[in-house]
Amino acid sequence: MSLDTTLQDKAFKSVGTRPTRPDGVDKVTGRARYGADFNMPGQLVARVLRSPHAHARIKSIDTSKAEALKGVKAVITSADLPDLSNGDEGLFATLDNCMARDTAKYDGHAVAAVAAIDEKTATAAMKLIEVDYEILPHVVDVDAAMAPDAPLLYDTVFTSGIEPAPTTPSNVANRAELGHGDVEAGFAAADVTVERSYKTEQTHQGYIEPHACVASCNPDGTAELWVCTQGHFVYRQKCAELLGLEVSKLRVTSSEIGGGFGGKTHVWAEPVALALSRKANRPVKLVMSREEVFRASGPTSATSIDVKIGATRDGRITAASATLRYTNGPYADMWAELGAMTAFACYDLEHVKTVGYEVLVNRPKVAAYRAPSAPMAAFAVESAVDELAAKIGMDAVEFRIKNAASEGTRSSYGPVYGPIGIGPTLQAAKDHPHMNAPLGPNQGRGMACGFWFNFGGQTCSDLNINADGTVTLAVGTVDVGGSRASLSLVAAEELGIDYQDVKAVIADTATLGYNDMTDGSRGTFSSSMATISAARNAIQIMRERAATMWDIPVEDVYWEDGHAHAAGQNHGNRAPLSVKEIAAEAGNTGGPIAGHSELVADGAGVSFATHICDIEVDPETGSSRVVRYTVIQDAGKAVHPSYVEGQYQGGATQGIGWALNEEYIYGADGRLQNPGFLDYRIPVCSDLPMIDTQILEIPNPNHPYGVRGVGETSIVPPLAAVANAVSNAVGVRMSHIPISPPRILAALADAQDG
Amino acid sequence: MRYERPQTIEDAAALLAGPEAKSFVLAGGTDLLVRMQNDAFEADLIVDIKAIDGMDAIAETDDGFVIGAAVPCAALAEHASLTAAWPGVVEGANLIGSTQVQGRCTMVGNLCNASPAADSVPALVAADARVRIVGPAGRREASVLEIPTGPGKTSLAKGEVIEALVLPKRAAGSGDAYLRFIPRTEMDIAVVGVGVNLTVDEAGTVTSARVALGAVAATVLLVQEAADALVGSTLDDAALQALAAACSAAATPIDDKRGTVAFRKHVAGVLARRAAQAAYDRAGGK
Amino acid sequence: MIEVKLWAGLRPLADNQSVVRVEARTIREMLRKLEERYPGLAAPIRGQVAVAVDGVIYRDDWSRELPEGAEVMLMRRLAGG
Amino acid sequence: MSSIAVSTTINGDDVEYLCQPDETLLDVLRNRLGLTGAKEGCGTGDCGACSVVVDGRLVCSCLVLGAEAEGRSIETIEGMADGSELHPLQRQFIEHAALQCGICTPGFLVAAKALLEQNPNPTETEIRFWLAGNLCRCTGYDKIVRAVQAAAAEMRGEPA
Repeated sequence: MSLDTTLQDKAFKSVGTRPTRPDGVDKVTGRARYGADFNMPGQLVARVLRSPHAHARIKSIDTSKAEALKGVKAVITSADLPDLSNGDEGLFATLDNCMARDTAKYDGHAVAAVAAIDEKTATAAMKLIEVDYEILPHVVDVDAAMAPDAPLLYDTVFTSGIEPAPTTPSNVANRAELGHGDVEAGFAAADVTVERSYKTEQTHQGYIEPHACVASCNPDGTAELWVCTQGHFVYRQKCAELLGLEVSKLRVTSSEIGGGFGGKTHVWAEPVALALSRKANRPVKLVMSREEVFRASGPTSATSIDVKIGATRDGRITAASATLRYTNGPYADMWAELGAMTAFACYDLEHVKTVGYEVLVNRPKVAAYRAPSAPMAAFAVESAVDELAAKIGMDAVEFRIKNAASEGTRSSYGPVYGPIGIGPTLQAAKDHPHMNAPLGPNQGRGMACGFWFNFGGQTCSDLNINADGTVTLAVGTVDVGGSRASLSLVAAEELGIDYQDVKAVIADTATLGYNDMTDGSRGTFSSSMATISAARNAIQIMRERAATMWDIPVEDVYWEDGHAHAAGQNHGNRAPLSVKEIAAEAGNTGGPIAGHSELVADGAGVSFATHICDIEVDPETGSSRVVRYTVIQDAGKAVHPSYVEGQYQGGATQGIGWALNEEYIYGADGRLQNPGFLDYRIPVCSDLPMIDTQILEIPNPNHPYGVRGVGETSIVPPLAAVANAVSNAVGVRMSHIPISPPRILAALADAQDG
Repeated sequence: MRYERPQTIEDAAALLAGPEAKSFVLAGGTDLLVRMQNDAFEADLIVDIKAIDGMDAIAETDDGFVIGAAVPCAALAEHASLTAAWPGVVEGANLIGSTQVQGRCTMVGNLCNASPAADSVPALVAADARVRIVGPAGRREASVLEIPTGPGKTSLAKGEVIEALVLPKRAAGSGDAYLRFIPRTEMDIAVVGVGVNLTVDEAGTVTSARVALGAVAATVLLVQEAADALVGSTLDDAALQALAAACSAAATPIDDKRGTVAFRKHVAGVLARRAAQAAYDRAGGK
Repeated sequence: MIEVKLWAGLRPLADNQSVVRVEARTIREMLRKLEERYPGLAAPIRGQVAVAVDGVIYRDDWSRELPEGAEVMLMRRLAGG
Repeated sequence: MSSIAVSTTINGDDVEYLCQPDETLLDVLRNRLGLTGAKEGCGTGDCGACSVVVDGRLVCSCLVLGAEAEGRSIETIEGMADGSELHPLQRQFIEHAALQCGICTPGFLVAAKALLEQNPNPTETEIRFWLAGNLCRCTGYDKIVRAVQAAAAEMRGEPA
């Protein structure tokens, strides 16, 4: 990487201000085009037939009646998406999830699809497809799936990560162990120990825009895909691999995206739309219904977690351990291991051990959801930490401050930390007026910490200096929450020009080099690095052009405040040249001026947050209401503080919903009972108070401006903060999320009986 | 499928009595259009009754209020004397769905959808409201309680359509209230709903009462034991406890995605107490 | 000489060692040498690993130089939302 | 199933279209009239992203049949700005960063405008309950509520 990422000690002019976003007017006037807002000539409409069974062998599929229906242009099954994975298990899982092969593995699993001239015809055709299922026993609960007599999803899965390898198959795909020290010795040294089991239910990212795409395959092998995605380059790669297309011939354009939170990092319907288009030789539009979104895309894991933590009477943790069991859906991944890595990341522990089990169940394939796997682990650990603090009679914040990780601490997932923000967020919480505000009747206060890694990745940007001196910034990381504004600020900062003179756009896959997805809180972190690099390259060219215009050596030209300056005694009286003046002469000084950048933006700083939550509980009904909420999080450097606050507030709210009401509810038949926004209860406007935020800026030493990712960490603490608040309000430890009214009321009744 | 917009209620009834097997009345459409989203839903005929004269009117008569079948719930709260007379009925109706749904949904639709959890029905049952029905055999009246016969089922015969809802005139010293429990603050289906309507004398003694429970049985329940607990009392703690016990005992809910049996039975009693207190206060009981 | 710590899942592929010593100046050189010595590591190195160097996680930047005495760990490559 | 001819008014303009009897107003707006500002988040009236105003009442266009628009007056997000002049709500949403992904924004704006026309000085609680049928998954609603408050103050002529 050519970019010097050394942290600059500089006063910012643009970065840190709050200008309006470049896509604002389009979005408030209804002109912005999302996934379903695009059409192509001759476009067909697709519908996907989905399994009504949680687990069933597909004995046969008869599509003849559907194909015979007038207006139907293509019907596909797995035969039209042949296995090209060549031993790549991850790719095969993606393929099988997009279109079931021999077995349907969950309620909602795609088994066939239709493209027809309109939706009505497509729906009629879909209902004419005859699938002969042999219903198989199913399992959806994480603990039930681990039982020795559980129905098996596969008889070929033998838990990896265990020595010696098991000889009988199970639903546990992998066991992963992390940690350091000797936890048994650590527990022996403890005066007080807390040990408890926790459960969390499965939640969905709940983005308001359902998955939507328009696919168009041409007979010459070229293809176009318009799609709402967090990463159009990744979608291009996956679709090309799954369909056997040449990457260069598949052009993917990312629409405006109506939320993703990890759920739009995985392909679901896009390969199906392309396969339909290839068969029908017409463009195909595929828009999932809300029910399909819930049944067949993106949920996170349901979990079952045991935590044990010991401490001395003076408040020092001596050892901590956790066993984490995460559902993966039908395909093995690393969700429990991620939970195991993050579980104790906030603390400085001499002895720590975490074990993660990846559990296969008849639920949809788990997708990343904002700091994937961390919120559930934090719920369990932060609940136990609170309980332990109470047991030794220490204030919950003090106890955490005493045990917080800091620079030089060996993290529970292995590496030693550089400068980190957990201590400062805790100190800020301690000092925050919220922490000492009086509570009303039936109210409880809880606080909790959270951690997320953040990461960077492959990034490519173009920065074009236009003839009038304005700047077009083309980036390849999808803007999901205002990053075009942030990146324009960064370009303006580096070039020394006005924010208003920069226009950032998201380029399609044919017009820019590869970019990783907007995930892992990497969008602004990575693309700001690429933007800085591109700007510096453009400045280099502008210095050369100024030198040409002045007819002096380029070494004598330096860049400052958006102008080329002639340095030294010989050229001292030349008036500086602005970007505008240099751009105006570009045609005669060497042609267009642009800065390009291709880099790997590694070195994303880890991120910590501390949340404070006040809850009021109605002891007669178990109803609960968040009455005050504060988020304190380290941003490294907040490029556009309004959108940083927005990330904090949005993450907190998703976490509050997860904690209190959201859950996948399955019937005894293994079918999802609440695939809609009526009964999958995400927070509504009247459920919440204002969400206060406090941005801390502990610079990331690996970014020129100190930026850290900010998008994900904010969803990590709320489950625990809410649980601690409710537990404090009702005097009963709440260990099962969501903490719904029936669970609160049942806990109160148990406490009374006990 | 056909869409028809008749000009008279008789034409609407005639259309509904026609040969089509699956006919539906469209007023607010907030239940019907949701059902239409389902791939399994089929309809032969939809009869939009909103073009019929008077369907969207609220009339105050000597006997009470006549509310057209197509009056959106949002319009109820805008009617001052209706709200003053029947605050519980209006608050029940106004709890159905969002602001957007309020702009379309109707109490008659809520009734005919026959969901056990319908928010407007317990208060209407408590109010002893009646409906005017037009059908092939002419006109008839029925009490609201008689209309739903089970989840999704009504006692209306083929070709019958409800024209209006009738709320009786209020005796002096009367008040009503409706409370429901939902996990969120809005946008939920009632887990339990309680409507209480009562009249008090000048001494603050309850002289008559009706208590109705929603979402705890296949249809809304009118609980006589609950009313008996209130009548003759000044809503003292003992009366409220007896009321709560009667409601919890009368509730025969199921475990489902929205709540458990134990939760619903308990909360039915809690909400009954609170609703009774609100109705009593409105009646001028203190 | 760099000491490379392996996560538990990799150890069976590297003669059950948790720490492997290699002479390497960059991440790339280190990974190449690990792969040469333990061919079983080739598959995870292609796509499953990230490298933590003194606490900073590198997923793709294999040109990163390894300072003398640096703490180097192979970690699972993360997913994000 | 034969199509129905509908004459209606949309954002002040006379509009005629043909639609199927079971087609929603949302589908008509989006697929027949090219007015894609109203979004389909659920199709069942639970998210508010398709909010429009019909004869002065705020509704979800996914819960209205296209055929029902006959003779009515419909307002959509596309008619909210006055030429190049954004409505105060639109401007305040941008200035308050009240949108992140923006998919729910048209619905929120249409709903908030209906609120302020009926209640020019709503409390925070009134705003929150009025907007409870509009789901936002990005913002946590904080900045949305503040933007509505700011727009309301501006429309009342109060200094910012």
